[in-house]
Order: sequence, then structure tokens, then C-alpha cells
Amino acid sequence: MLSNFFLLMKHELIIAVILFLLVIIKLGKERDQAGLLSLVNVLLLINLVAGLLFNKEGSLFNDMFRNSSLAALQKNMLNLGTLIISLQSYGWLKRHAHALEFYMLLLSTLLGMFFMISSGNLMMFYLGLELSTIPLAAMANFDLEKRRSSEAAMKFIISSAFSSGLLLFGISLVYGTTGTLNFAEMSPLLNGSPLQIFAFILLVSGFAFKISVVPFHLWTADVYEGAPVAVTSYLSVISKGAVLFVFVSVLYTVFKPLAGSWYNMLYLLSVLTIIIGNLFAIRQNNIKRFLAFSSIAQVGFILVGITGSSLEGSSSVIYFILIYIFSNLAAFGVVSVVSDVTGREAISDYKGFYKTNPVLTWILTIALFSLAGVPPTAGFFGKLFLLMSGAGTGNYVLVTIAALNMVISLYYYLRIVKIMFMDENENPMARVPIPVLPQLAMGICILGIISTGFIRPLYDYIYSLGIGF
Amino acid sequence: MADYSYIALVPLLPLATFVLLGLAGKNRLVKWSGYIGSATMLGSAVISLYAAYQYFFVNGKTGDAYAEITALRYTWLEFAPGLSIDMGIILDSISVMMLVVVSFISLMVHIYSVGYMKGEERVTTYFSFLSLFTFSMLALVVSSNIFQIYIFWELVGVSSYLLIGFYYQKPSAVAASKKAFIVTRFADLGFLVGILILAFYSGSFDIGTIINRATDSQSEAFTGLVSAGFLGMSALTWSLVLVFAGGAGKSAMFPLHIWLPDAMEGPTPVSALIHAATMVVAGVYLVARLFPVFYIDEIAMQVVTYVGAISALVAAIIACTQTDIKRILAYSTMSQIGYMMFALGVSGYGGEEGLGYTASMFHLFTHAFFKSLLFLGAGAIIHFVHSNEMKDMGGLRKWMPVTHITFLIACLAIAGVPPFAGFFSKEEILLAAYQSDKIVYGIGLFVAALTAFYMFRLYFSVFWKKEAADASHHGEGTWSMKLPLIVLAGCTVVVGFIHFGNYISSDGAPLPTHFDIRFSIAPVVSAVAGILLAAYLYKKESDRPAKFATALGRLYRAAYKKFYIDEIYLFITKKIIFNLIGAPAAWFDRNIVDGIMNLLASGTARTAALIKGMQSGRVQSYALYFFGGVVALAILLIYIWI
Amino acid sequence: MQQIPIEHILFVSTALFFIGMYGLFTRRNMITMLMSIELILNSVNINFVAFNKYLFPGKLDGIFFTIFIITVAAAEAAITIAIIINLYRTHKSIDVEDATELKY
Amino acid sequence: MFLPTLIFVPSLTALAVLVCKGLKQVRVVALAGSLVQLVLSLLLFVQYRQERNAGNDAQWLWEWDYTWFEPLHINFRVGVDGISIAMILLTAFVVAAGVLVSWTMEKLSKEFFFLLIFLGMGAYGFFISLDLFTLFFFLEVAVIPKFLLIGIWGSGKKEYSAMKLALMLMGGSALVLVGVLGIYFNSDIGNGQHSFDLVAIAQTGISPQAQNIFFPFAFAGFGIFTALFPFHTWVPDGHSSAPTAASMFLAGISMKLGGYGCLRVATYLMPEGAQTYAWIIILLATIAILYGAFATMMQTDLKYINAYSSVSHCGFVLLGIGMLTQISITGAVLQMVSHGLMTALFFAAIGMIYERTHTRMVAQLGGLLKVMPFISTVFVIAGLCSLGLPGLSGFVAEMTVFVGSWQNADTWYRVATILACASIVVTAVYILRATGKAIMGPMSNAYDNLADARWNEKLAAGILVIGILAMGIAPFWIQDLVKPGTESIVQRLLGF
Amino acid sequence: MSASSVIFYIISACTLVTALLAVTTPRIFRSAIWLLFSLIGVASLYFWMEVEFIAAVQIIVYVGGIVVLIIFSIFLTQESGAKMPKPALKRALFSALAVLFGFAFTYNLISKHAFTATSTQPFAVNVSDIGEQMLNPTEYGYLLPFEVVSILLLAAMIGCIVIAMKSPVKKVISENGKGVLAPRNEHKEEVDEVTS
Repeated sequence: MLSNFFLLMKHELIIAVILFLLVIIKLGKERDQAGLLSLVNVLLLINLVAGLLFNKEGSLFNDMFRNSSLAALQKNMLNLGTLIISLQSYGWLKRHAHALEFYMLLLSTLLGMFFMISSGNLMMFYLGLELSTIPLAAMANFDLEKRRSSEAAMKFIISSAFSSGLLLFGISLVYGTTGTLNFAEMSPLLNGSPLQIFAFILLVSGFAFKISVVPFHLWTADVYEGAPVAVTSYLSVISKGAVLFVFVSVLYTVFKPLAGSWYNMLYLLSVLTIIIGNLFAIRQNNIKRFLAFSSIAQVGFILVGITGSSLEGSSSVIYFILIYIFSNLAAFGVVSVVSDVTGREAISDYKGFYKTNPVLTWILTIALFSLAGVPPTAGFFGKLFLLMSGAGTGNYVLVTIAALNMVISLYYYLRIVKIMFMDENENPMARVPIPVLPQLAMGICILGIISTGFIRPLYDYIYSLGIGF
Repeated sequence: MADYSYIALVPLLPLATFVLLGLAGKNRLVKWSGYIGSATMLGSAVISLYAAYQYFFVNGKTGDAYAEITALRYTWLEFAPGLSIDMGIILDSISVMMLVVVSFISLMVHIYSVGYMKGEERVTTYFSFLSLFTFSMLALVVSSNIFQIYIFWELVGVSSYLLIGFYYQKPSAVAASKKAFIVTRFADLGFLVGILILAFYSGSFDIGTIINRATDSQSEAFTGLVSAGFLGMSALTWSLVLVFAGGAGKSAMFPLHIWLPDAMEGPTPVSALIHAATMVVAGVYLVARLFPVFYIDEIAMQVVTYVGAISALVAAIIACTQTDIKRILAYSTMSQIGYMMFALGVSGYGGEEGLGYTASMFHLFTHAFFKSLLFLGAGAIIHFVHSNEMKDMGGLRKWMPVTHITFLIACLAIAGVPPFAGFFSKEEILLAAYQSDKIVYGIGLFVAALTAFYMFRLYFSVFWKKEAADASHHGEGTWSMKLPLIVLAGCTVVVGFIHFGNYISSDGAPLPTHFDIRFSIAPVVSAVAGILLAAYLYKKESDRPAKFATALGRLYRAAYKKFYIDEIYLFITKKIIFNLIGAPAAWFDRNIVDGIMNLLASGTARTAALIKGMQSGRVQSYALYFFGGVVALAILLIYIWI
Repeated sequence: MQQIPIEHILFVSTALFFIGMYGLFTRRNMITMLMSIELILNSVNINFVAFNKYLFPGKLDGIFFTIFIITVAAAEAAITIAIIINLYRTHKSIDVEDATELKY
Repeated sequence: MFLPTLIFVPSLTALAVLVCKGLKQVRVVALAGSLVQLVLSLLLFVQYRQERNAGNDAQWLWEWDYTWFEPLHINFRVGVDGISIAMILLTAFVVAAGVLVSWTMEKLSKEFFFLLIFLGMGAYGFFISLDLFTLFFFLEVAVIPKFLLIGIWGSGKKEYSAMKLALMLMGGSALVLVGVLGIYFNSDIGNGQHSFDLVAIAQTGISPQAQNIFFPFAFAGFGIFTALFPFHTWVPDGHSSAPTAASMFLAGISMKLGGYGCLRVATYLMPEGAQTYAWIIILLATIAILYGAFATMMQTDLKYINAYSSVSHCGFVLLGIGMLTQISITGAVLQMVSHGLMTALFFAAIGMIYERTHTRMVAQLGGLLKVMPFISTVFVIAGLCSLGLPGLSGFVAEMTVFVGSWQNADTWYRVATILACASIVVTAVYILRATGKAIMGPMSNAYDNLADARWNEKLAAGILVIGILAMGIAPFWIQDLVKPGTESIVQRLLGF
Repeated sequence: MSASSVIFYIISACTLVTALLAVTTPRIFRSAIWLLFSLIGVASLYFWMEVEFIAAVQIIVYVGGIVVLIIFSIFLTQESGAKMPKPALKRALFSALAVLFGFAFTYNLISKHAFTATSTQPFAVNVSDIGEQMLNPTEYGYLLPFEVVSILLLAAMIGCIVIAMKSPVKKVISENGKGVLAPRNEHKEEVDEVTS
């Protein structure tokens, strides 16, 4: 029983242990920052490796906590992403006075996501969501002296509080109409009465807020731009990914009875999200803000995949998120290094970047290509599978809109490539030195981008775990 | 049947020369190129003469008539079973005759060119192009497949293009070459479509098959050709008229003749070969090849007749007013080809009826000799005075005796003075016309007079008129230039006496020619009248020509300006094609089609700018949007989409 | 007590919810915005308790949810206030209209 | 033959190029790789003939199948028929010539050659794919390198052109994607199982309703690649801004991806759709042919001339496909090969001229034959091929298209055919204008010291000229090669 | 109408009115006080519903904690008596409309919904029950959420400390032992305007 407990909650327990370890270290005497960071990274690596071993399926605490191979996979993906982010924000953290606190908050949000993924009822879901949100707001403020950082944090916390208010109202109505918070018990009780649908919409708006679906996305760009790069990348990849995992499984299992409603809703939302995300991304000049909108558009594509309502749908979403982790983090890796050394974040600063920083340029280029869905990068497969699952329902209008929007999105990705490779610049950015750990992080990402599409078992594995409909 | 496959060597020898000299580039083999070219041409000529001997005198006949012999045939490109482009050699009387003409004249021109082109840059290139032309022309005349004709038709066109533009640094030469190619290309379009129509209904590209099927009124092909129609004409008429359009273009028939005078920008031997003796008669040859098919369609025959007659007349009139000797010769060529053409048009098929056909071929044959002689002579003159303009010449008989005599012979021949070659052939043509269509006969007679007039105008202006300045420092030219003149002059005298009808006739059977001295009176008289008028006007320098021109007034000016046909073409191409089609198309593409594409892009960007207010930076607005989204979704899902 | 229909309690909570929302939409002072959020959360709490008590008395789901919401609200309020204070340091103002540097 | 070799060789070459240092190593490696590939392609051709002569009449030869994404029925399935081999040969010729032409590419040479080889790899993959997914994959692989090639090494308004090209082609491939997905979800190869497998789909077919919906997507999508009016505007800009080798690749290879796709995916898999929309295809193709030709006439920049003429010539490809007869489709394939070789040669010549004179404006050039006879000759050969001179490849292809189109007995289609034929006159006009002005005519003194082609340029031009001549003089071999493939397509067209 | 219901309506009315005042009064300190009353109103509603424990928690946490926190932060950030800027009329109007519509819409849905009770068990909330269940890992236990919330509180605490603590310019020991100043150079932050 006890070993069962440990195995089932392995991911969460390790995170919690690391978290407390850090607290203890923090309470102790001041130490060498670089050493500490290395230690944390090693711990995260251990966490990642441990996550891969000894998986067990089952549920605990009266079904409040459920672990499955899928959940384990998702947690491992998040672990991997976190490790990469940690590695590539090394430069920034090394000079940050509160690096350890940063990690504590980071780990607590990660823990929140894990609980959210494993949640078996709405209460755990809500708590996981809050645990993964509230500390993030604090993290967004970690560039303490920057006006933008605090503005971003303020917008984030107020928006998310509002959203969680609506979410809670929705949960309360779900509770009121079904009498239970437990997912498994709830599902058969959903009968599609107007109030339930309303409650469901409020619930979805909570998800939509976290994954930045138009029109619930407005906080995204501002927060991404203002927050430190590490936090931005964490927000855009890990936090979004975690919520998406839950979103898919909730839609596909718990709210399956309402599928008729949410299919139309997702159809609408995905079109809106792709188009608005693209339109905004076109005219951005701050690279983080740009990536924010690009990630919004990406979510639109993910929604297309979700509309597929099939095993292919869920597995393509998970597969895409894996690829998205690599691609987006590769992009953020470059942005992070550049921003850290030169403090520049405007896209126009990247003019002539190729002359001085060919390696970084290629990394960013490959990452952008992957985001744009250009083969042979993994992004191509990811996006294609999403569209494929979307087409599975026979809704070719949606697929056509999405496919054409891929062209618009290509425009802005290529625009950056163009700026780096082709634009003339009198004094381009100086050569940016890359510390070892960020190098490692980018290496992992690029490897992932290039190889994911060609590793056959990967998709098969994900597919075998995917949620059927 | 005898094996005639060795005839393949006739075109292949020049091809080999072309490849060899072409690969040599412009700086190698400069000294040797002329000899190599002449030697291989000699080979070709000998082989074709031998073949002609074999064909006409040894084993060409089956029964009474000359038969068609397929010497070789390879499938070159098979579209569908039965529908293929074959490369082959077919021998019948006209193709053997053409082989002889082409290879012989080409040999003469090659020899002549050795002297004429001495010291020129790019001699090697010149000879390679010349060989290319000879190859293509030879392959054209032996074609068994209509598409093979088309292929070599195009190739002679391009060799003509290359040779006209040989002096590529002269803008006028470049323009002329371009013009020649484009005008004939335009005509070839008709040819091509005609082929497509013919081939579609008869299901083959093979000329024999087409003829068999199209002339057999029981066959499916025939019914198809006659019954299908477009814009009121049957498919048969369309196809023949279109094919004839191709021939007319190549043969410089009115109104597609405008390229021919300009083509004189090329080296003179080229003009002699291509634009006098061989390529320009390809159109006639083409009609003759398809004659059985033409014959069954009256409209097509009418078109051939009147296009030929009008061309003959128009060209003759223009020729009377021109001052550039090569241009005069060019118009005369056009006029003579007009003769051949209308001779075909008025001809019947088989037996006595086929006189026009025989006459046409006969004239083609004789014309090749005297016209190339004229051109080569003109080349010698130009070589001597370094000018094409008649006003720079005069009294040259002293300095160029050989040229003078040979030129005179040629002039007499073309004027139709007995006993020179032209007399006989022209006689037959006029006879054929007389038997069939009096109007055409009238035109023919008038043109005969005009021909005599302008040729002797030329002759007198060049060799008499004034006393030439002392030019003893130049010689008349090397032997390589004189020899061809003499040989051709000899031929001009002799060939008229061949009983052509014995060998060549519309159906292959010998056609006895009646020579009726009474009929010859009118043509000969008109020719002599023309000569006398020319002598009166041009033998001595005087103001008579000017008075004469003033008397003719507008007609003279119109003729001098070539009836403004060039201007009309220029108007159509520059004003209509370029300004009304080309420029709008280019503009439309850049501004409308591309504009729409760009508009899509800028529209996207503008929309993006338009909705940027959504992201106002105010967190309260964000919350409002959020709430608005929730409400909108709720309304949609609960009340609208149920 | 049964004579009070649950809809009336829900009326109160819904009204409170929208009052809070109104405050969030209109108040320019961040602290008052935070207050509005607290009102929203309270309305949800009322919902939970009412549902639990009147409809599903068998389990204490609603009650516990309420407790956790209150706790979370406290944490949220704390972080929000911390952020506001930090913002005040950088902006010298806690008017949301002054913190609109990030836009478009 | 193990077909994936055709992908591995370029991939390895590309990787090797990345490892190399300096222009000298890079170009040697690139050339070696492309020559190996050329030899392989010729070998493939020879073996194909042997197989066919030995009586192997399977539709696809050397099929090879590897499961890629099993749950989604995506296989890496390859196989060739004559059409593919013709395309592979074309690609091999153009790639080898392209590498040779770029022999002195100093700027970022490693990246340049990498992208060239990579682009070639995409084309090879595309032509051997028998799986719609991999086909689409390679189609897109071949797009982005062009963006970089044009944008980085191009001239003129290169960024604009590169972007336009990339976006329009991606727009095309987006449509293709919808078409491919439509085909997939409407395919049923037994037990309701969907498939991307071209062969299997061809055997079982798709419902006519679905064909009518998805044919336009697939055809228009691929059509954009092959300059379907009115989506051709990337062609002039893209070609004119690209560096020489990229122009060659663009016109020689990537426009062919579109034609091949139109044939192999759209027409082959959706014959009824093709029948339904044939008139539109023919209409657009005729417009493209004539309008492209007339627009070319007004161009003053050599590259624009060639680019617009490509619009016109690719119209023949579409016309041939739209006419739906065996001969016309064969003609379309021949036209693809011919046009590929010819435009590549043309662009090579233009590039050589530009490199020396630093201008491409026809009005500024003149009399180049005097100082650069070789290049001028090449230019003229390309021009003559373009205007359809017999003995060169263009003639064979165009005539096949014309003859084939004429077999379609509809009167209006015939009118279209005649109009298309008429374009050969316009072609003559613009080609001769350009030649007359740039190659002939008086030469400016400024060009007195210009040198003629170097060995690499001669070799490059030689390779392409050999291709053109081989096809123009002896078309029967390529006809034999292509015919079985087109027959199977036509059987599908007639087969319902 | 029983006394109980009268009480309910009175409490409700008070709660709503004070809440309304809290979000409309122009003076921030008054606003806080109105909020206080409103929260007390909610607490009394809990009392009325006989969930004393929640009511107590409400008073302790909200009234005793959050409102105090808010008041402190008001003191920290501005003059408490000052009038706050009014919202723009357009926004106020628009928000009011949106909120009214939202309310009508929501309440319409709620009132039309037939809430059905699933059990008729008596509703008993003893503090001890709550305590037991709170820490019970088995059925009806809430140990796990309890732990999660505790971590949330820990994280919130850490976050608050980092953010709100006035950061002294302190030395961070860098790799090579050389001290560097902690706050980094503030880079010029350009306003991102894309010229369109």
C-alpha cells in the first residue's frame, strides 16, 4: 500500500522533496550561486530520469488522484520542458538575487500542474490550477525593478483571478446541477440542460484563459512581453501544455456527453484563435510578444486537433505538445540568451544577426520553421496530425481555414528569418557567448525538433496511450 | 524495287559537316571549312544525281508510271498506334528532282562561298549553318511524313534565320532575320493546325496514308473531313487552306511575303541558295506533295491559284521600282513562285489535266538554276562594287565579263526568251492557265512582260547605263566564284530542253507535252516588249525613267513603297499586338493579378492594424472581452446551436 | 427554513458575483479591483454552501470546497497585494490606467 | 534498385557539405554528390528499361515500404514508374548543372550548397513517393530552401520575392494538404480503413462526390507550383530575384513538382473530378499560355522574360493534363522535362551573362556573341528550344501536347488548342527580340574585355544541352519511358 | 413568511447593498469598509445556513485577514481618504450593461433550472467532522487537497517575500568570488511599435 503510494505519486513526491530541499538550502548560509544552480539542475535531471522509471497506474485518495501511463508521460514531458527552461535561463538566474526562490515557485507550480493532470475531481483540478497559477504571477514579477515585469504580473494575477472566479462559478454550478465533484461520477449526470452548458462554458473559459484561446487570450501577450524570458517560456510551454493535457482529457472523458456543444464551440474558438493570433503576430516587434501571439495561433491549431474527437485527436495533441516544447523552447532559448547578454528583445535588433551569431541564428531558424510546420522539422508532423485529426470529422472548412492560416503564420516566422539572414545592419549585435548549460538546452531542443518526426516508436507510444472517444 | 537507302547519305553528309564545323567553334578550321563543306556537298550531289539516274532511267517505274518508293522509315515519335512521326525517305519523281536541285545548287553555292566568304570572320560558322540548311532542306524534300516536313520546315526556317542574321552586328540584318523567322513562324502556325486537322481525321501523319484516306470518298476520313465544319467551311477546306498558309509563308506569297526582301541582308550566296532556289519553293513543293488532297477541294485550289497570281503580279510591280539589286531579285523570286503556285492551282489531276502540275515543277526546276545564277552574279557584282544600290553601278560589263554574260543568260531565261530554260517552263504554265482560267492567264502574261522589263532594267542599269569608274585594281573574283556562274549558266541554257512531262506529272504517268509555236507568240512578244522598254529607259543614262515614274504617279509611289504592306504590318504588330495586347497583358499582370495577391497581403496587414485596439493594454478591457466571450458562447451554445 | 427556495439564495450569490464583476470592470484602483475579486469568490462560496446544504447534504464537498477557496483566496490576495506594492514602487501609482505600457 | 538511395545520397551529401570547410571542399563534395546522383539516375533509367524489356510490366517498380506512423496509416512507400524516372533524370541533370554553375559562390558557400542539395533531396523524395503523406512531406521540404536561397543570395528585391514565393507556394501546399486529407478520409481500402497509399487508393477509388470536392483543392494547390493562372505571380518575381542556381532549380525542378502532383495525385486519384473540372483547367491553361506569352513580350529583363515564358510554357503542362487524352498527358510530362532542362539552361546562360555584364536589361546588352560565343550559343540554343525548334526538346513536348489536345474532339477545346498553338508565334517574337538585342547587334565597348565561359560553366551548359538534344533528337526513348505511366492514368480516366 | 426568511432577506439585502457600495464609492477607505460589511454579511448568511464553521473561517480569514491586508496596503500605497478617479463614463455604462445582462442571463438560467436534491440526509456539519475528514486520506477524506493548499500557501509566502520585500542592494557571490551588484542594469525598454 505504501509502496503503491510512493510509486503512484512518484512525480509529485520528488518535486515536493526537491522543493523542501531548496527551502532548507535557502534557510542555510549563502552559497555559491553557480554551484547552487548546477545542483538544482542536477536535481531536475534526477527528477526527469526518476519520472521515467517505475510507472504505475492507479488512483489514490478516493479517486482524487489518479495516475496513468498517459499522465506519467505528460508529467515527464513537463519535467523535460522544465529542465530545458532551467538550463537555458542559467545566465539570467546566475545574476538573480532570488534564484532559489525562483526555483521554489517554479517547482510548486509544476507540482500544481502534476496534481491538475492527475486530478480526479474538480476540487483537485481547481487547486492544482491555482497552485500552478498564483506562484507564476509572482514569478512574472521576478525582474523586480522592471516596470514591465510588475505590470505583467499585475495583469496576470488580476486576469487569472477573474478567470478563476468565473471558473469557480462554473464549478459551483456543475456541482449544483450534478451534485458531485468527481469526474467519473459527474459524467453520466451531464444532460445538457442550459444551466449545465452555461456552467460548462464557464469551466471552459477557465481552461481557455490558461491556454490563451481568443477571446480569453488578451493577457497573454502583455504578460509574455513583460515577464522574464524564463517565465515567459515556462508560461508558454509548460503551463499551457499542462492545461491542454487536462483540457483534452476532460473534454474527451468527462464532458463527452456535451460533445455536440463543445464541438461547435471549439470550431468557432479555433478559427478565431488562429486568425486573431496570426493577425496580431504579423505586426509585432518585440520577439517575446511575437512568440506570445504565435503561441496563441498554435493553440488554435491544437484546438483543431481536439475537435477531431478521436483517439487520433488526443494523441496528436499530445504529440504536438511534445514537439511544441522543443520548438518553442529552442526559440525561447535563443531569445533568452540574447536578451540576457544584450538586453535586446526587439525583432529589429536581430537584423544581420546571422553575420555575428550564425549558430544562434540557425537554432532560431530551425525552431521557427518547426513552429511554422515546415518539414523536415517535427513541427510539420505535429501540425499535420492536428489538421488530420480535425479533418477526421469531415469538417474541411475548418481544415482549409487552418491550412491557409499556416501560410499567414509562415509569413511572420519567415519575416524573422529574413531579418536575421537578409537584412543589412550597420552594427549588428555583437557575438553572444553561450554558456554551457544553455548550449545543452538548445542542443536537446534541436535534436528533438529534428528527430521527433523520424522516431517511429514515439508516436506509436503516444497513440497507444491516447484517450479514445 | 531497288534499294535506295543510300540516299540517307545525301542529307546526312551535310549534317555531319554541320556537327563537325559547329563543334569546331569560330576559330578552328577557318581555312578548311569551305573545302570540307564543298567536298561533302559534292558527295551529296553525286549521290543524288546517281539516285536520280537510277530512279528516272533504271528502276523508278512500276508499269507505266513513276512509283513512290519508301527508301527508309524509322518511327521517331509514336503518339499512338498509327499516329506517329516517322523519319523516312520517300522517293517519287518530285522528291528526286528536288534532291537533285537542292544538292546541286547547294554545291554551287558552297563552291562560290569559298571565294565569296574568304577573309570573313566566322567562316566556319557560316559553312556549318549552310550545311545545316542543306541537311534540313534535303531531309524536307524526301519526307514521307507530314510531320517530318514540318520538322525540317522549321529547321530550314531556323537556318535561314541564322544565315540572314549572319552579320549579327548589323542591326538591319538582325531585324531582317527576326522578321523572316517570325513571319514564317506565323504561317507555320497555320501549317501546324492544318496538319492537326488532317491528321486527326485521317488518323495518320503519313503523307501517303493521308492522301489515300482523304481522297477516298468512301473512307471515314473523307466523310469526317467533309462533314465536320467550323465557321462555315469544311474541315478539309480549313486544313488545306491552313497548310497552304504555311506554304505561302515559306514561299513568300502575298501577303506573307514581307520577310523575303529584307532577308537579302544575309550573305548573297545564302540568298541564292535559300531565298531563291530552294527554301522559298518549299511551299510549292508542299502543295505539290499534297496535291491529290488539294485537288479534291475547290476552294483550296482557288485560294492557291489567286494567292499565286496576285503574288506574281504584286511582286512584279514592286520589282519594277526597287533600286537595290538583291531586292529586285527577291521580288522577282516571289513573282516566279507566284507562277508556280498558280500553276498548281489551275492544274487538274492526272493525265492531260495535270499539265499545270508538271509546269509548276518544271518552272521550279528551271527557276532554281537561273535564279541562283542571278543571285550569285549579283553577289559577284556586290563583291565588286561593295554596294547593293543600282545607282552605284553601271557599265560593269567591261570589268566583269564572265558575270556579265552569265547574268545576261539568266535574265533572258527568266524573261522567257527562247531557247533558255525559263521560256519552256513559263510557256507550260501559261498554257495550263490558259486552259483553265483566263483571268489568271491574263495576269500571267502581263507579269511575263513586267518580268522582262524589270530584269532588263536591272541588267542595263548594272552593266550599261554609264561608264564605270576605273576599277581595274579588283579582279572579277576568284575561280571558285566564277566556276559556279559558268556551270549554272550552262544549266540554264540546257535544262529547258528536258522533256519534263516524261518524268514528272501529277499522277506519275508520263505526260506528253505539246509544244505549240502559236501559243508562244504572246508570251514571247510581251517579253521582248518588256526588254525593249527597259532598254529604252535604262540603256543610257537619261531622265526618261524619272519622267516615266512621274507619269505613273501614285501607282509608282505605291509600288516603290511596296504597297505599304510593311507599314500595315508594323501598325498591326507595334500598335495592336504590342500596345493593345502585350502592354495591357503585362500591366494587368503586374497591377491586377499581382495587385490582388499583394492586396491580400496588405489587407491582412491592414486588418491586423485595425484590430490592434483589442489589445489595449487595459486589463479591465481584457476582462470585459473575456466576459463578452463567455456570454457570446453561452448564447450561441444555448440558444442558437442548441 | 425550507420555505426559502434555493433560487433566492442563488439570486444573492449571482447578484454578488456580478456586483463584484462590475467593480472589477470599472474600478481603476487595483486594490479595489482586488476587493471586487473577493466579492466574486464569496459569491461562489455561497453557492457551494447552499448547494451542499440544500441539495446534496450527504457529503461535505461543498463545504470543503468553500474552505479551500477561502484559503486560496487568501493566498491570491497576498500575492496580488505584493505585486501591487511592487508595482507601486515602479510606477508610483496603483491606477490600472497607468499600467498600460504593454499593449498592441 | 533500392530507391531510398536516391534520398540517402543527397542527404549524405548535404551533411558532408555541412562538415566541409571552405568553398573548395564544399563545392567538390557537392559536385561529387550530385554526379553520383546523376549516375544513379541514369542507372535507374537503364535498369528500368532492362526490367521492362524483360517483360516486367508491373505498374510500379522497386517498390519499398516502411511503416512510418502506423496508427495514421502513414508509410514511407516508394516506387517508380516511367514518369517518375523522367522527373528524376530531369532533377539529376538540373542539380548537377546547378552545382557547377555555382562553382564560385563565395558568399556563405557552405549554406548555399547545403540548401541546393537539400532542395534536390526534396525533389527526389517527391518523385519517388507512393504515399500521399510522404509526397506532401517532400513537397514542402522543397519549398523553404528556396526562400533562403532567394532571400540570401538573390538580387534585386529579393526579400519581397522570396517571401512572395514562399507564401504562395505554401498556400499551394496548404490546398494540397486539404486535398490530401480529403482523399485520405474518403478512401476505403477495405473494412472502412483509410489510406494514404496512392496505389491502394487508385485501386479502390474514391466516391465521385468527394472527388468533385477535393479535386480543385489538390489541383489548384499543385497548380500554384506550376504557375497556374492567376496564381503565377510568384514566378516572375521569384525567378528574377533568385541566384542563378536557384532560378534553375526553381524553374527546372520545383515547378515540375506541381505538374507531377497535378498528374499523379489530382488526376490519377480523382479522374472523375478531373473530368468535371477539365474545362476550367483548359481555360486557365490557355489563358496562362497566351497571356504569359504576351506578357513576356513586354519584359525588358532577361530573367523576367524567361520567368514569364515559364508561365506560358507551364501552361502547356496544364493544358496537356486538362485535355485528358493519353497523348496530351504524355505531352504534359514531356513538356515538364523539356521545360525543366530548357529553362535551367536559359537561366544558366542568363546567370553567366549577368555575372559578367552586371546587367540583365535587354536594352543595355548587345552583341555578346562577339566576346562570349559559347554563352551566346547556349543562350540561343535555349531560346530556340523555348520556341519549339525541332531537334530540341521543346518541339517534341509541345507537339505531343498539341497532337494530344487535338484528339479531344470538343470544338471549344480545339479552339483552346489553336490558341495555345498560336503562342508559339508569340514565343518566337519574344525570344528573337531578346536574342536579337542581347546576343546580336552592335556591342558596347564596355564589354570588350569580358571572358567567355569557364570550364565549369561549359560543363553545366553541356549537361543540360545534352539532355535537351537527347530528348529533341531521339524522343522515342523518353516516350517509351513515360507511356506506361500515362497509360495507367488514362485507364483510370476512362475506367469508370 | 417566517422570521428566518425575513432574516435571510435582510442579511441578503445588507450584503448586496454594502457590496454595491464597496464597488461604487469613490473613496477607497470607505470602499474597504463597505467590503468589510459585505463580507460580514456573507458570514452571517453562513450562520443563517447553520454552517458555523465556514462562517467562522469567513470572519477569521476574510474579515480578520484579507480585509486587514487590504487596508494595510491602502495605507502603504496612497492617502486613504483621497477620492479615486472615476471610471470613464463609457466604460462604466458599458460594464453596467454587460453586468446587468450577464446577471439577467445567468439568473434566468438558474431560475429555470430544476435543482433536485439527491439525498434527504440531514445536513450536519460538526467541526470535528470537518477536522477528521480534512486529514483523512481515505473515503471522504481531504488530506490531499489540504496538502496542496499548504504548498500553495508556502509558495505564496515565498512569492510575497521576494516581491514585496524591499530588495536591498546585496552582494551575490558569483562564480569567481567577485561580488557583483545584484540589480542588473536596466536596459532601455523601447515601446514596441511596429510601423505598419
